[in-house]
Amino acid sequence: MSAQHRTTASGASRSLARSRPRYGEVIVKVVLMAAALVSVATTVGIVFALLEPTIEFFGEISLGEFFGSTTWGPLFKPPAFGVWPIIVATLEITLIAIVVAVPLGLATAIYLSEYATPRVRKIFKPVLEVLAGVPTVVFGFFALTFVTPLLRDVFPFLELEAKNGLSAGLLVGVMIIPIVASLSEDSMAAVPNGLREGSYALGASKMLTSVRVVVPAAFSGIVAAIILAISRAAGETMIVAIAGGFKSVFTLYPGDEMATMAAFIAQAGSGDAPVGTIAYKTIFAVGSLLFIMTFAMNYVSARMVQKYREVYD
Amino acid sequence: MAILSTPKSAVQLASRGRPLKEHLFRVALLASLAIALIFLAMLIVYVVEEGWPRLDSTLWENQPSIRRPETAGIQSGIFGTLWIIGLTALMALPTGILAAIYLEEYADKTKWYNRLIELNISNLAAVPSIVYGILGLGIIARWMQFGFTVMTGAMTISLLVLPIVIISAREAIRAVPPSIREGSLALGATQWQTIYRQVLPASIPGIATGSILALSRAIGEAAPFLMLGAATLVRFNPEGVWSNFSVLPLQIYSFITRPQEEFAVLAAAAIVILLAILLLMNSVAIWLRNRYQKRW
Amino acid sequence: GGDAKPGSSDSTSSAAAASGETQAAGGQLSGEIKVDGSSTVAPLTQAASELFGEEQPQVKVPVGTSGTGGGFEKFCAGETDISNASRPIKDEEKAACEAKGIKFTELTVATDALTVVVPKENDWATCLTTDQLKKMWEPAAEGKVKTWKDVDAKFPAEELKLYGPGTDSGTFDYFTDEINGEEGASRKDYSPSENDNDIVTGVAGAKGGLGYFGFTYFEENADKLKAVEIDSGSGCVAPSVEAAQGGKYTPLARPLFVYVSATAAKRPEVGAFLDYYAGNIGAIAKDAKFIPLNPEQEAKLKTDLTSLKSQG
Amino acid sequence: MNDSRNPMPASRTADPRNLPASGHAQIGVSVPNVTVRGPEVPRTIEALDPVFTVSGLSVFYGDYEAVRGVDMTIGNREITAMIGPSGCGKSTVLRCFNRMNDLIPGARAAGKILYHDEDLYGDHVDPIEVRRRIGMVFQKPNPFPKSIYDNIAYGPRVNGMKGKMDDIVEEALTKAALWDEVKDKIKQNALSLSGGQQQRLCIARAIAVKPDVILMDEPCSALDPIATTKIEDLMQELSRDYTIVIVTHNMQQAARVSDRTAFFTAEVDAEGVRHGRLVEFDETSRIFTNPSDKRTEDYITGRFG
Amino acid sequence: MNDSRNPMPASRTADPRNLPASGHAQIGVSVPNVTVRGPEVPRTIEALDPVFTVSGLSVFYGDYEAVRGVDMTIGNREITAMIGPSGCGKSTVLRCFNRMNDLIPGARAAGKILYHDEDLYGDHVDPIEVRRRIGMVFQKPNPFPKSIYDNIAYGPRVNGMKGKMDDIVEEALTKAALWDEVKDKIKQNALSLSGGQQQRLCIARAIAVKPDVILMDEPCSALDPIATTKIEDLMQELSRDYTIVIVTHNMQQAARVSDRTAFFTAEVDAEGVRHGRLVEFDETSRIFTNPSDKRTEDYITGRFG
Ligand SMILES: Nc1ncnc2c1ncn2[C@@H]1O[C@H](COP(=O)(O)OP(=O)(O)OP(=O)(O)O)[C@@H](O)[C@H]1O
Ligand SMILES: Nc1ncnc2c1ncn2[C@@H]1O[C@H](COP(=O)(O)OP(=O)(O)OP(=O)(O)O)[C@@H](O)[C@H]1O
Ligand SMILES: [Mg+2]
Ligand SMILES: [Mg+2]
Ligand SMILES: O=P([O-])([O-])[O-]
Repeated sequence: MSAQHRTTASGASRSLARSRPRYGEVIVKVVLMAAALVSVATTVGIVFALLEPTIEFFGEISLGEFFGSTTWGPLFKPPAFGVWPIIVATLEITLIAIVVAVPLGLATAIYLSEYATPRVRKIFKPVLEVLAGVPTVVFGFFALTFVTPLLRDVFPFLELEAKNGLSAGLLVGVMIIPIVASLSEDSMAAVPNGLREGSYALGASKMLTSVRVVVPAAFSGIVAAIILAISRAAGETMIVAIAGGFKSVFTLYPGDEMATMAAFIAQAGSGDAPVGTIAYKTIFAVGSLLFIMTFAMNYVSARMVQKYREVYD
Repeated sequence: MAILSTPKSAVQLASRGRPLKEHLFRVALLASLAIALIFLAMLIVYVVEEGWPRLDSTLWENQPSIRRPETAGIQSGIFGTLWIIGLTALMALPTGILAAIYLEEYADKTKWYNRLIELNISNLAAVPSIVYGILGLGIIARWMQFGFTVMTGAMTISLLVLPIVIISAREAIRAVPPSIREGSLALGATQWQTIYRQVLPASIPGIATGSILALSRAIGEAAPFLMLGAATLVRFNPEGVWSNFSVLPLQIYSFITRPQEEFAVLAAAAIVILLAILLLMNSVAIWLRNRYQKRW
Repeated sequence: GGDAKPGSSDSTSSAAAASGETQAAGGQLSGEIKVDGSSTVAPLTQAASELFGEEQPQVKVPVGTSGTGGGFEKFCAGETDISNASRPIKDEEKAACEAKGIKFTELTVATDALTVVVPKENDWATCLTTDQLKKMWEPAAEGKVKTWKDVDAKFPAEELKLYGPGTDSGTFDYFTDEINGEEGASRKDYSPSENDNDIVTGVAGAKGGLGYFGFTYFEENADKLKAVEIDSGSGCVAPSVEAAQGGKYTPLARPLFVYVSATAAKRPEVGAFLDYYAGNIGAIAKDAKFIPLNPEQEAKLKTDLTSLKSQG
Repeated sequence: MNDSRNPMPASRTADPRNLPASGHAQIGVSVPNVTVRGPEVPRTIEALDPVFTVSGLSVFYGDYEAVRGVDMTIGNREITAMIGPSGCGKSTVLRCFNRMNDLIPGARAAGKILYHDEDLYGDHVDPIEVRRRIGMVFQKPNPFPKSIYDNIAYGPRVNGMKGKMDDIVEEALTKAALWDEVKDKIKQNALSLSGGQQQRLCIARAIAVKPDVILMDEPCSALDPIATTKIEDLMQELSRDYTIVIVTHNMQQAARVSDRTAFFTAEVDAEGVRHGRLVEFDETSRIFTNPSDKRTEDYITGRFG
Repeated sequence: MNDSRNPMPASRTADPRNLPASGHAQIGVSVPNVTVRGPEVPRTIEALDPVFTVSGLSVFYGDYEAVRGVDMTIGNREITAMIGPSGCGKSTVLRCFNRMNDLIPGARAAGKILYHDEDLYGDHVDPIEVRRRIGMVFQKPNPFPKSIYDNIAYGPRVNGMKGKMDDIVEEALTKAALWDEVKDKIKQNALSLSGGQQQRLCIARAIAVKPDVILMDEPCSALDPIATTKIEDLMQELSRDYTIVIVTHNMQQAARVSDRTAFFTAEVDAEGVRHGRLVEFDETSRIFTNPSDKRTEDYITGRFG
C-alpha cells in the first residue's frame, strides 16, 4: 500500500484541482445565508408594517402637533395628538426601572464575577435566569395585587393611585436586573486576569480591584448591558398595562396613573380602532417612535462598545 | 506617604484595618443579589398562597368559564401554549441555528452585508415585543391573511425569539475551540463537513441550553397576542395550526381583568402552573449545561 | 363569512355544513363559531356558549373581547361570525361591512343599566343630575373641574377622582353620547380601564372617587360601592332591574346587542347556537347576572331571529 | 537591511553586556556538543527534488505585511526546520504551505509557492485538496472529542471513504508509534490520552489520509521531555516516507532533527512596522556551526529571543 | 530521585540520538561565551542576609501537589533566577512569595516561607500588605486601560495616598527607564504603548509603591530582543535597591542577569503524577559551568525542554 501511495504522492503529483464537484457546499452556504436573512426580513417586515400607516398619520397630523403639544388622547373626541404625556411616562418608568436595576444588577454582577466561588456562581446564575424568565404578566399581577397595596399601606403619604408609575417602574426594574447582571458579568469575566493580578500585586484589596480595575475595564460591556436594559424597560408592555394604567395625562409624579407608549399601543391595538381611521394610524405612529427609539439606543450602544472596548491582545 | 516608606527589614505584615470597609462592600454586594432573590421568593410564595385554593386537577382538566369562576380551568391555555411553543421550536430553532452557523462559520465580517445582519440581529433583540405584535397583526394576520390562528401566533413568536436563539447558538458555536476546526480542515475536510461532524456535535448541548431558555421566554409572552387580538374566552383546545386559540399568559391577563375575586385566585393558580413549566424548562437547561459542559 | 384566510374554512366546519342541515337538537354538530366584540356583552355570549356546549360539545365558540369597536372591525373584515356590541353599529362600520359584502342582523339580547358609582363613605352624592354628570365628564372639564365643589357648590371640596371604561369600549361610547352629547367626547384626565375591577378598586379607594360601568359589576361589588341615583329631569331613579326593564332609568339604560353575519347564520352550528341563545335568553341572562329582556323585547328577539334565518 | 534594525546586535558584539558598571565576570559556558542531523548525502539546493519552491512570498493580514519576501526550497523527504524569535512569521509561512491561512479573514499571500510544479495559489487549485495532500500538526494537540478510532478514521471518511477502516487505523497508529499504547482502548475518548499521546494521535490522524507532506507547528512545545523525545524520534522515522516541515522555538530541537534550517526574524521598517524576514536558509549543520549572518549567530547563541 | 524518572536522560547520554539508524553526524556546535553575572564578592548562602527563607515548601492546587519540598534562600539585593522546563512549578513558587496564589481557589501552600524573620503564611499576616511590600511583574505586560499617569498612581492611591503624585510618577518612570519616552504623553492610554514600553510601565508601577522585593515571571518572553535588552539592563540597575526574583525560560537570560539560579524540573512519582522539584540551587556561574546534577546539565545544554 505504501508503495502505491508513494508513487501518487511524490514526483509528478496529481493535480490539486478539485477531484469531485462540491455543489453541496454551495447549497449549504445559500441555505444558511437564507436563514440569516430571515432576521433582515423581520426588520423589513416591521418597517413595512409600520411605515405606511405612519406616513399616512403624518399626512394628517403634523409633526408640530405630534411633538409640540402635551395633550394626548387620539381616541377621544376631539382627538389630541400631543405625544409628550406617553413619552414622559415611558421615560419616568424607565428611569425608575434603571434606578432599581443598575445598582442591584451591577452589584450582583460584581459579586458573581469577583467574589463568588465557582460553586456559588453555579447556583446563583441559574436563579437569575429564572428571574429573567418570569413572564411579565406575572410581574404585572404581582405589582397590582401585592406591591401597590403594600406601598399604599406602608407609605400612605405617597398617595399612590390604584395603578401608578412607581409600582410599574419598580417591577420593570426587577425584570431587567437579570439583563444588567448577566451581561455585565459576562463582560467582567472577559476582563483579562492579568489586570486583576496587576492590581492585587500592587497591594490593592478585592474591593478596590473590582471597583477601580474590573468595572472600568468592563465599561463598554456594562454600558451595552444597561442600554439593552433601557430598551427593554422602555418597550415593556404587560407590567405597565396591568400596574401602570392607561391614563394619558401629562404627569411627572410617579405616584399617578400613567400610560407609556407600549401601554397605549396595547390598549388601542387590542380594542376598537377601525382600520384606516386616524386612531388606528396613531398606533403605528407610536409604534414607529418606539422602534426608532430602541433602534437609536442600540446604535448608540454599538458605537459605545466599539469606541470604548479595550483590546488587550 | 509615610506608609510607603517602611523600613525594609523588621517588617510587620499585619493588616491595617481595611477589613471593615471590605466587609461592608461584600455585604452590600451580597445584599443586592439577595434583594433580587428575595423578591423572586416573595413572588413565588405570594402566587402559590393566592392560588393555593385552586391548585387542584380541575385547574388543568376544566376549560375557562365566565359562569363558574370557582371551577374554571385553564386547559385551553395550557394546550394553546404548548402548540405555540411546539411550532415556535419547529420554526425558530432551525432558522436560528442555521443563521448562527452562517454568522459564526461562513460570514466574512469585513463584508458590509454581514455586519448589517449582525447589527440587525442585535437590534431586533432589543425591539419591544409589542412591536412584534404589530408585525404579526400587520404582516402575518392581515397581509398574509393567516388570520388569528395558532400559525399566526407561532410565526410572530418565532420571529420574536429568533434573535435570542441566534445569539445563544452563536455563543455555543464560538465555544468550540478553533483548534478543532483547524484539525478537521487540515485533514482535507470541507467546511460543511467540519461544521456538521465536529462543530455542531460539540456545540449541541450549548445550543440546546440556549434554545430552551429562548423558548421559555416565548412561553411568557402576552403582549404580541394582545395585539393579535387572540380570543381570551376559549373553551376548547387547538386542533391544528389554523385553529383559534388562547395562551396561558393571555388568559392570566384576562382573569386579572375580571371583577370576581375567584378570578384573581384563578389567575394566581394559573401563574403557578406557568411558573412551574418555566422552572421545569430552566432545570432541563441547567442540567444539560452542567452535564455536557465541555472543557477543552 | 367573507373568508379571507386559508384556515377559516377548516375541515371541521365544512364537514359539519355538509352533514348537519337543520337538526337543532338530537344530531351532534361541530364547528367553530368565532365571536368577538364588547367585553360587556361577552359574559352573556360566553354563558350562552357554555350552556350550549352542554348540548353540543363539539361546537367551539371562542369569545374575544376586543371591545365593541374592535369586534365590528373584525366582523366587517369577515373574521368573525358574531359580534357582541354594547351600542348600535355606527355608520362607518356599516359601510365597512357593506364594502366587504357582509350582511348582518342586529339582535337585542339584554338590557344594561349603566351605573354611576361612588364609594360608600361618600355621603353627599346620593342623586346626580345628568347636567352635573356632564359638568364632570365633558371635555371642557379637563384640568378645570378638580373637586366636587367645582361640580356643585353644595358639595365638599373633596378631590374628584374619575374612573371609567377605556375609549374602545361601547360603554364609553354610550355614556359619552348620552351625557356629553357626543360619542367619544370626554375629558381625558380620568383613569380609563377595560378592567371594571380597576374601576371598583379605584373608586372604593378614593373618597372623592366616581366611576361608571355596567349594572352587573355594581351588583357584584355592592358591598364596596354605592350606586348614584340619576335625575334626567323627571326625578331621581336608582338603577335596578325593574327600572331598566321598564324604561324608567333614563338615559343610562341601554340595550345590549349581538350582530350576526347572515352567511354564518346559515351554518347549522351557528343556527343552532342562535336558537339556543334566543330560546333560553332568560336563563342565560340570569346565569350571567344580566338584566333580562322584558317580554316584548324577548318576543322581538325571536322574530328577528326567525326572519334572519329565513333570509335568502 | 541592517540599517532598519536597532544597532543593538552590533553594539553587543563590541561590548557583550551593555550594562551599568558593576562587576560582571565573563565566564565561559561550555555547551556540550549537540547532535545535528545532516543529510545522508548532502545535497545542494538545486539537487533537492523540491516539493515546495517558494519565491518572493509575502503574507498580509489585512493591510499588515506580516512576512516579506521569502525565498526557500523544501526538499523531498527531508526535514526542514523553521526557527526564529516569537512573531517573526514562522507559523504564517508554514500555514501558507497548506493554505490554512485562507481561513483567516483578510489573510492574503503574494508571491509564488510551487508545490512540485503546480502553483499552490493557482486559480484551479482547490485548497481542500491541498490540505488532503499536505497534512498539519499543531502546537497544542487537538484531538477531536471522539474515540481514538474515530479520530483516525475521520480523515479518510471526510475524503469519501466508507465502512470499516480498522486497517487504516492500525497502520496509522503503528506508524505514529502509538499502537502499542492504545490498542486496547481504541474506542476510548481521545481526550483521555496524555498530552504526548494526543500529539502522536494527531500525527497518526495526519498520516491516515496518506499525505505527501506533514507540516508541524511547534509540535513539542506543550510536551514534556519524554514525550518530546518520542515525537522527535517519530519525525526521524517518518522522514523516510514524508517531507516534513517543522516550526520550533527550540534551537536544539532544530539542530537535532532537521536537515535544513530556515532562520527568520522580525525587522522593523522605516515606518516602525515589523515584518518577518527569512535571514538565512541553509543546511542545519552550517546554520549551527558557521552561520553566515550575525543575527543568526546571536539568536542561536541565546543573545536574544 | 532518579528512579522515578523515565530513564531517557541516561540512555541519551549513552547514545545521544536514540534513533533508527540513519546517518547523523555529531557536529560540535560552538556556543560563544555567555556573560554570567557573578556577585561582586561571592557570598555563601549563610552570609546572604536572606529576604526569603523557604523550607519544605509544597504547593497544592486542590488535591494536586504541583510543587514538592522546596528549600531555598533569596538574598537581599540579589537577582535570583528560577529556570526549568514548562510546568515544573516556577511560577507557582514565585507566586508564593507575595501570596498571589491565595487568589486561586483551591491553591494552598504547605511548609514555611520566612520573609525577613516573619512567617509569610502566619495567621496575623495580611496578604494585601504582603503584596504592597513585594511587587510583581508578569509575563504579559498588563497595564490597566487607563492613562500612563493613572497606571503609576494606582498603587499609591489604593494604598491610601490622596492628591497629586506627579513626583512619584516621574520618579518611578525614571527608575524604570521610561520617563524620556513617555514624558510628553503621560495622559495617554497605556495600551497605546509598545509591548516593551508596557512592560517597563508595569515595572514602574511596581516601583511606585516602594516595594522591598520585585518578583518577575518571564518578564521578557513576550518582548522582542531590543525590549528584552532594555528590561535586562533595567533589572541590573534595580538590583542596587531591590531584591529581585525572576522566572525565565531563557537560560541565557538567567546566565546574563542573575546572581543565583534555581533549577526546577518535574518529576513523575510512583503513581504517575508529576510534581515540580527544585533540583539545584547555586550561584549562577556554578550552575552554568559546573552543575552538580545531570538533569541541570541536560537542560542547560538543550537536551530537553
Ligand atoms: N490572524 C492574524 N491576524 C493578524 N495578524 C496576525 C495573525 N496571525 C499572526 N499575525 C501577526 O503576524 C506576525 C507573525 O505571526 P506568526 O504567528 O506567524 O509568528 P511566529 O513566528 O509563528 O511566532 P510564535 O513563535 O509566537 O508562534 C505577528 O506579528 C502576528 O502578530
Ligand atoms: N491554577 C492552577 N490550577 C491547577 N493547576 C495548576 C494551576 N496553575 C498551575 N497548575 C499546575 O501546576 C504545575 C506547575 O505550574 P506552573 O505554572 O507553576 O509551571 P511553570 O514552571 O511556571 O511553567 P511555565 O514555564 O509553562 O510557565 C503545572 O502542572 C500546572 O498545570
Ligand atoms: Mg507560531
Ligand atoms: Mg510559568
Ligand atoms: O366592551 P364594551 O362593551 O365596553 O365595548
